[in-house]
Amino acid sequence: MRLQLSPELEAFREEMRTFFTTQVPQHIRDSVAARRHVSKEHYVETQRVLHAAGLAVPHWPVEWGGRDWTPLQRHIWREEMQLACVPEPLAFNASMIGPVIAAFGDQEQKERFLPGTANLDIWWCQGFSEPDAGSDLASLRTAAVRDGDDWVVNGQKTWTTLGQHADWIFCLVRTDPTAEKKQRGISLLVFPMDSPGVTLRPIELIDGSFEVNEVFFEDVRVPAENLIGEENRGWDYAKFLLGNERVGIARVGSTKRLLAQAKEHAREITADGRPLSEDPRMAARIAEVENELLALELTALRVVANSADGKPHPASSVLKLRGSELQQAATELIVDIAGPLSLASSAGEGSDVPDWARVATPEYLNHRKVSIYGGSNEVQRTIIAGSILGL
Amino acid sequence: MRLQLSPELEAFREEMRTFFTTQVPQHIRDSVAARRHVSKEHYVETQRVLHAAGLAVPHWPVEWGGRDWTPLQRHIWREEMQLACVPEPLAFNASMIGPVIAAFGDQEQKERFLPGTANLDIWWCQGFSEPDAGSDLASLRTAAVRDGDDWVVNGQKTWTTLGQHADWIFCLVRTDPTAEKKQRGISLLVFPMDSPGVTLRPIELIDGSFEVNEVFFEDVRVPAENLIGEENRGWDYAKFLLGNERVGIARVGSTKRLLAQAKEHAREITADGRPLSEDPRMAARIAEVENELLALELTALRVVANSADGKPHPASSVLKLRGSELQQAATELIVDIAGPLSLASSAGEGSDVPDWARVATPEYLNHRKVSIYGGSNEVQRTIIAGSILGL
Amino acid sequence: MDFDFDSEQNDLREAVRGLLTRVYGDSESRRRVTTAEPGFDDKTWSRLAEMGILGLPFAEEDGGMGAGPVEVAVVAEEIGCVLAPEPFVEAVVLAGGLVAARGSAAQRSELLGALAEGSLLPAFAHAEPGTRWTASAAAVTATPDGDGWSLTGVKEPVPHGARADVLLVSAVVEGGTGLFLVRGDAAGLTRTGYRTHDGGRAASVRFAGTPAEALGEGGDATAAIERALAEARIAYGHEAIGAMDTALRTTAAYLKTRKQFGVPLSKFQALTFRAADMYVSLELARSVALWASMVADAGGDVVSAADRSRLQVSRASRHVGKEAIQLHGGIGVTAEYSIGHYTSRLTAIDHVLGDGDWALSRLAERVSDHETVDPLGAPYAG
Amino acid sequence: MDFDFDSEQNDLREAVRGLLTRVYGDSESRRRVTTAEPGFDDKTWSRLAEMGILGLPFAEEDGGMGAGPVEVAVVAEEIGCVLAPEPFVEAVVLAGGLVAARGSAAQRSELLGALAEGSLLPAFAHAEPGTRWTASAAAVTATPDGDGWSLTGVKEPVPHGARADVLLVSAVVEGGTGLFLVRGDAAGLTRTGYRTHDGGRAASVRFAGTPAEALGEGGDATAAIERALAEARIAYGHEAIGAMDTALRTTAAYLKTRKQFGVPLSKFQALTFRAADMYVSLELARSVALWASMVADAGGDVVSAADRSRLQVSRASRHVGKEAIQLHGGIGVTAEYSIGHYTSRLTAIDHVLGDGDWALSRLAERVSDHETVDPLGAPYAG
Repeated sequence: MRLQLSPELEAFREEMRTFFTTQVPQHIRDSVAARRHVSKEHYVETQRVLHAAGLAVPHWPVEWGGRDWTPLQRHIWREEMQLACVPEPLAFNASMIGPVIAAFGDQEQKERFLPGTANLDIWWCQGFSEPDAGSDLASLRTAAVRDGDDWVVNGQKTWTTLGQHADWIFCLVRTDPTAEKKQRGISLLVFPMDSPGVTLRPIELIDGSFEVNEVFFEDVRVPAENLIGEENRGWDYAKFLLGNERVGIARVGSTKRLLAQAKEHAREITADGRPLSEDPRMAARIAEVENELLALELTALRVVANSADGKPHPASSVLKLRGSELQQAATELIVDIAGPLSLASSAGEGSDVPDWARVATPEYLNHRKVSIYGGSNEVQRTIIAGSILGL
Repeated sequence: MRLQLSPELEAFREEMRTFFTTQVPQHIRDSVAARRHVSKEHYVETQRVLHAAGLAVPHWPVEWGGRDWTPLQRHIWREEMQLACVPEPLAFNASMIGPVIAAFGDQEQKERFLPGTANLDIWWCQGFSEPDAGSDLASLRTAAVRDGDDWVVNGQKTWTTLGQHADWIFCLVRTDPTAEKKQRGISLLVFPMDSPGVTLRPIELIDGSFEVNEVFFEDVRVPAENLIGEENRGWDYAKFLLGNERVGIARVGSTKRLLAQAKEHAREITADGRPLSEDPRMAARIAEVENELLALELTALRVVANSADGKPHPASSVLKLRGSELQQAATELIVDIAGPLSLASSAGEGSDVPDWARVATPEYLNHRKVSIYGGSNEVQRTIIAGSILGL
Repeated sequence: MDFDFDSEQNDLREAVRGLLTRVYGDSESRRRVTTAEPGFDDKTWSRLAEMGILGLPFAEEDGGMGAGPVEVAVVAEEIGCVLAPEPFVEAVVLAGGLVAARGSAAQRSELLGALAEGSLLPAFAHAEPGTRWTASAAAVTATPDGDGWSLTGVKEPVPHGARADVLLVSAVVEGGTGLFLVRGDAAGLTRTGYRTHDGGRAASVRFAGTPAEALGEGGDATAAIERALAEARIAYGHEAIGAMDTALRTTAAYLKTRKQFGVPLSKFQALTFRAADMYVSLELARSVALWASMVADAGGDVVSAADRSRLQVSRASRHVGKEAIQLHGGIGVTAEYSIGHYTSRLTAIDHVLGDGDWALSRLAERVSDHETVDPLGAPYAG
Repeated sequence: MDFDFDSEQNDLREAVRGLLTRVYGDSESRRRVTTAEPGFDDKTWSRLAEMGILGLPFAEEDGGMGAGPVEVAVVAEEIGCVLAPEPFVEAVVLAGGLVAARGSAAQRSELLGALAEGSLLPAFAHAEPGTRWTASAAAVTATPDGDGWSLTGVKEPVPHGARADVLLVSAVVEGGTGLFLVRGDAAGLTRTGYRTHDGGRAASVRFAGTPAEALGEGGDATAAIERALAEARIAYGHEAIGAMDTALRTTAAYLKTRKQFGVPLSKFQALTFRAADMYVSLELARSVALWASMVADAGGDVVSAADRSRLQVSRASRHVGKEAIQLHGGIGVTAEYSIGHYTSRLTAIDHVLGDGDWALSRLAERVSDHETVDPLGAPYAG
């Protein structure tokens, strides 16, 4: 038991902090700080800056750009990135398909895809969810049938995040409909989004944003060499991929930043003739979320400090569940601080409502998704009850 | 829609209030106000005072002491009784077996039991729950086998509240073990607690009190005339009995009294040099429970105002659920107001800790039962989801 | 004491429901209407006028129907059930209510008559950037100017402030907060309208020496504003109840039809119990909302009753709004499906005139003034 | 940064667990011990002394083991796991901690040596009826009397105050709050002991011109009391974590074995999800409790860390304590079954030195002093 970071890790933290706050363009970080939607160009520019410094894919194998860091170093890297308002390397590339190809792809696939994936020359999107599947991912129905040297793909995916920017998709498809268990008979295919037969329909979210899409496949021909790993073992790769970097999903750094903003905004609003920040009940509400967030951060630290041996720490299941709740609590807090100003969500020129108050409710509404996507909180409770408590 | 009570009902309310606060002995009401356990003698004395004035069993048929009141009158009667710290007529008599005998008993049974039941000359207890049944009441196993003119009862009941004071027990017993559905083949028998073969074991609760008991039956012989209603229809009577007076279970008047006490106590405690009642967060907590209680009271009023046609109002399911939660919230509030003084639960002579602070935690712990007994809150949610939402 | 609607009130409900369901029964049509300007349907507004809804609470001599708070509650709830974007509470209850309370006979007759006919839309310009919910003005000031007044400052956000034909403006005067009328075509008036997240409309309204007319006899109107805000809070409570009712029914229906892991979601007890808790929140809030309207009807302490309604409805709105989305899963956060719009509207109602924590603070300040709350007695029974 | 216990700490845990499980592994034996006087087991107390536990945090020259806050945490958690009634936190961490911090060399040597040997039980007499959790005294006053002092006033409730061989008493002195030693046989000392709801013991302690000896050099000890209370709050946090851990495991086991409607309760998703939420509360609280001990070990701001631990542990204790009973059903409220005793003890810990809302108020007062909390940086890393 020791609280302090070692001098080496202190130096590492300082190095990360300095890099993120000086080398990533200020206008991009300002945009994140203002909670505006991050553009494709900003994502690409940032990831290239990071990759050039070896900071885009540190968890990959060293030969493909990885850094052989400890889990704690990766944690510090991610926290500092979030605190500095740096858009994180695109998860579909850095945390999902990249590690899968590095682990299960053949040499040719690695050489073909990994450099561009790390540098965001290829923008990947994820083709996992389907309209009738939801949390029951394994019941997917998109089918790939072998025809000569090609797979022919038919079906539909949904909730494909940022698919509108994507060059390629990695896609779970059913290749053996006769398999006994629905988890078997699934394979992982990759193909360009401009392949004939692929169409994409953006879905508007309740905050008016476009983040997710439906993707339709009609007789899409995919060359056999685009199968990643072994045929019918796609479910294993999906599990590998979804289990990757569970710690990052707590989003502590990002929520910390929100909370710091909430404090600042509470000082700007006047209630009953004094700053709202001085209202004892508002102060207590902020302090309570802050303490919950401390508890989450410490739990994340426990998990990373103890996961060097490769086994997931049981408390890691807590991270997504409480992490999403606290993101939601922080966005709700900001709406409440904005109060009546939170109505002015689409105000433009000529409005006296500050930007932060304009984005408050759209962000709050948008964040309802974080307890649904990426393994809903109900799925997390099922895991805790089942795997940890044995119920 | 009209807020005000009619002049007649205003007068009725005043009449009840005057009666309860002047005719029920002050020492008994003081004892309830101080949240001490009510003794058998106090129960009996109070119920006889009430019954002499026609106020013990107003919901019974008029010929047996009932008053033919509207549901709203009964509601006012009960609320005023609780607000005045009057121990309510014993539920096992007044709300349970009395109405069942009045509805389903034969004339001889009515004459034999009802007068003494109303006047608490007979103290009844309830033999429903069994160790292996819990919320699944219908899976009871206590058996009665016909032998000549008698039923011979064997088995065990539990959670028999105040059974230690009881003269008679009304008991669900399995009389037809071959019935297709477990709800069938159950009958309702009544017999004296001093029948040979009946033994009672008090169960200590976490607050050190003795309220509930296990009751064991070993070859208890019960004359056939002690069967209430028809053989094998006991389940119907149990449902009738448990559905009786659902409004009273909200216990609004009683929780109101607790909350008024909480306010008073908060004025007596000094925190940071001023009365705790002036702490904005404590005041807000009290105000929030008070508003929740108002919502519950109004919901109870909606139910009684609309239940004149005999159909239960859907919102009535809310009453037990939220009523128990608010009783618990109020007892917790008082513990928190007592703060460090709440440790002094068994203080006696020579202690400077006020009585209310001494009983605070035992009452809080004891009240954990109210969301379990009498149809647990999980059962209530099942009813709401199933019967009201159709899920 | 009686919690039943009478037959006229039930008829009113059926009539309003009939109209609104025809127009907004399909959530796509609401989306279409709220996307185009002015954010609501002029034809439906006219139909509401024809039915007498836009003059519902006003005196007959002012061109109204002479109905009471319970009738207003019935209409507001039906508005909420389908999220009808027509500004009933904003124009009729709040802006109209202020005119009715403080206007001269001539002003009442002109403005309320035209409002009731559907030919004039008033809006209350009261909120100011940087402050919270209060009954007084601070940033907009009024100075005498000849026979009339001149206003300077900014009001924002003003619901339907860009479209409004006439603005009721609160402004600092000597001795308190006065109320003024500003015509939409007044000089020195700059209005910048925008969409609100719930599909409504609001505006930044700038006064630069803008000519204005005092409402009624002038003087401090703080108490009248407090009362009008209270009546609007109560009406919004019913709009929220209607929205929650639909949100819960939609969610229950979804649980019954949506399958996961081979069975309907309604087989998952953890989900059905949460739906049951939503029902509990809704019914408790409904009780307080109804009661608050009865208090208004009885002439009781409407400000306190409105705070109580606001607190209970706010808590329920957040609970029901969040859970309705969560129990739907991904589809719940899309604009193409109805449920997210309900949460958005509930969030807007929660913040426009004071949220639950704000109401609780006010109640907490007075919690020691009484031993217990008697909903049928003083100060509520009038 | 390292969240792992080292092998010596693990050995310590095993040793303490071994002893306490032998004595209290069966919850009936705890009930027997807590029913009789003095409310704990003298033999177990002696065994703890033999193992060095009663001198654990004290300097070796004072007869202690020179161990740190993490070792204290390990012992406290094991105490909590079986609800061992021995007053480790009360006597060693709190009363002993004050002697270690403020006592003269002679006092330290005498009192801590005897405490470590198990031959002397000290208690901290600090709470006063009618006030809440504070670091200062108000109702008991100290006046100089010859070479020593004389105390007057009432302390209550004083945990283990009747059985204690020596009392550490906080009292008003000029310039603040002083600390004094009062022997159990002092004149003018009246002690009335009683049982507390969790099976512990407390007392009313009356001083009527009772002779007392200043602890150490005298003077204002408010800061030292604040610090000792903080260390005790942190240790109680671990005791609560141990209790919650057992309560959750007991509940999960019950859900697996208890059948209702023909199936184990673990088939009811609404129940298993609630057990999962208990786990979440527990693990988050455990993280903060561990961190607070590490802050103490690092010489950081122990008062603030204790408040943070107190808040998180209090919230978790209430959640876990209530749900553990509810998920058990009727058996949960009986004294014959273990779970209710866990809830009772958690409730006692929650109220003895400051509850969650109290800690939150303190944190809220300082929430604007920092932009973010860095658990590994200032002011916590020392």
